[in-house]
Amino acid sequence: MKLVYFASVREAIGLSSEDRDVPHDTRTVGDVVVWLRGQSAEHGHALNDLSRLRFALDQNMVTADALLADGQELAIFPPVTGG
Amino acid sequence: MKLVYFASVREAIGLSSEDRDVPHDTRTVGDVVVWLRGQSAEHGHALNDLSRLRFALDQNMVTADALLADGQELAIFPPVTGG
Amino acid sequence: MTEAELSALAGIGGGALSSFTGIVRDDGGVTAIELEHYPGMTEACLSRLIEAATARWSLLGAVVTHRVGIVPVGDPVVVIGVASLHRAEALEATAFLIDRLKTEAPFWKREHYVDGTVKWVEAKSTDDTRSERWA
Amino acid sequence: MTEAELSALAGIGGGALSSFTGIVRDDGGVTAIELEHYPGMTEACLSRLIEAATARWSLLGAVVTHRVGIVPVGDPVVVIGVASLHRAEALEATAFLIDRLKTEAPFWKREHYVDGTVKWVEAKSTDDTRSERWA
Repeated sequence: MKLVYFASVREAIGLSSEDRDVPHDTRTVGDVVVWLRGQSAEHGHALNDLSRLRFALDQNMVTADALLADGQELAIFPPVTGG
Repeated sequence: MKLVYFASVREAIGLSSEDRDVPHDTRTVGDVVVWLRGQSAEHGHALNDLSRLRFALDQNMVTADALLADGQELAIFPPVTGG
Repeated sequence: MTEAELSALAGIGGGALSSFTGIVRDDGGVTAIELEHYPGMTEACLSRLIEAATARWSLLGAVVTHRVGIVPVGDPVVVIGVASLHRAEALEATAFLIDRLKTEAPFWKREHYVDGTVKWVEAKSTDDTRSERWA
Repeated sequence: MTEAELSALAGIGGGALSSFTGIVRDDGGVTAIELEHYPGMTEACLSRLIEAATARWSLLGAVVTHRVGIVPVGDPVVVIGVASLHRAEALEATAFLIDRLKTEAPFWKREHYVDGTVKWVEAKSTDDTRSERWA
């Protein structure tokens, strides 16, 4: 799936986006995050605190329990600070 | 005392301002209004409904029970409609 | 208010600038409104409203300007601008200033209609209700 | 937002125009802020916020503009303008739009300091509280 990162999450992982084949039993946004933590030390560090992460699926804000569908773009970022 | 009138009150009385010697037993703004009603048909018409009148003594909004002092300017007008 | 006055508020160094503009509406054939006021009391009243807002919220600056005389449809009648460090103060003080101005400042409006008639505007009880929110 | 956009709102024919401008503050040596955003989602989110405001209040028009990239101290970051027939709608919708933008729109701020350091701005829990007022 297409993963995009913003702000401090982007910096900590060192990537703006990446394509990953996630395991077949990955059902929710939270499952992706848990699985990504194991992919590198940077991923583990960037994604270690779920309470400080926010998510968007195909550009719509969702919570960690949101279910995934094929071909979606998952964005992971810290709480927004615009305005 | 100096009396000033605004808006529909000014129009109904036909004067912007006038100087009047009010009776010695005139103690409150309401007393002035009651006395003024008898001074002309126009005054009577303009001032007949106390609930539709507002007052300022020396440019401070007051209610009809406000006590008078010497040399004051009493303004009588309808509820304000600015903004 | 001129653009310069709003720019001055923006330049004070606060993070928030809020403004409200009241504009003459084309209500059923109105071509202009005519504003009468109580000279002297008007200025004192607007200053007191700004003092009250500044006492109530932490503000960096506030400006209220109000037209008198004939104002055609589409033109501003009143412009209020408030600067503060954070947004809540500026937004609330702006609402306070227009709500209180509507019930306390000595202005009276007359509507001029396209057929030449002229009519005093009646005060609205909803204005009293909104003003009392701040009591 | 350009002056032209606010003028356009003023010219719609409503009696009320409310605006909010968020400006970069000189907070303890900040020289500029840098704004990152989520292209595509940003525009969709701002449009949705305007739709939500329009569904909730009777509005004649609303505009939200937000800068991205480097914005120096004293410059506007966000400008919101709302036109309506009566003032309550414009004032409330303006507060709604900035409150919701702060918690929903995908922007992230980094502060640039005079000594060259750069720091991500932390989200504030007070912003969540203000945003939830409108739930």
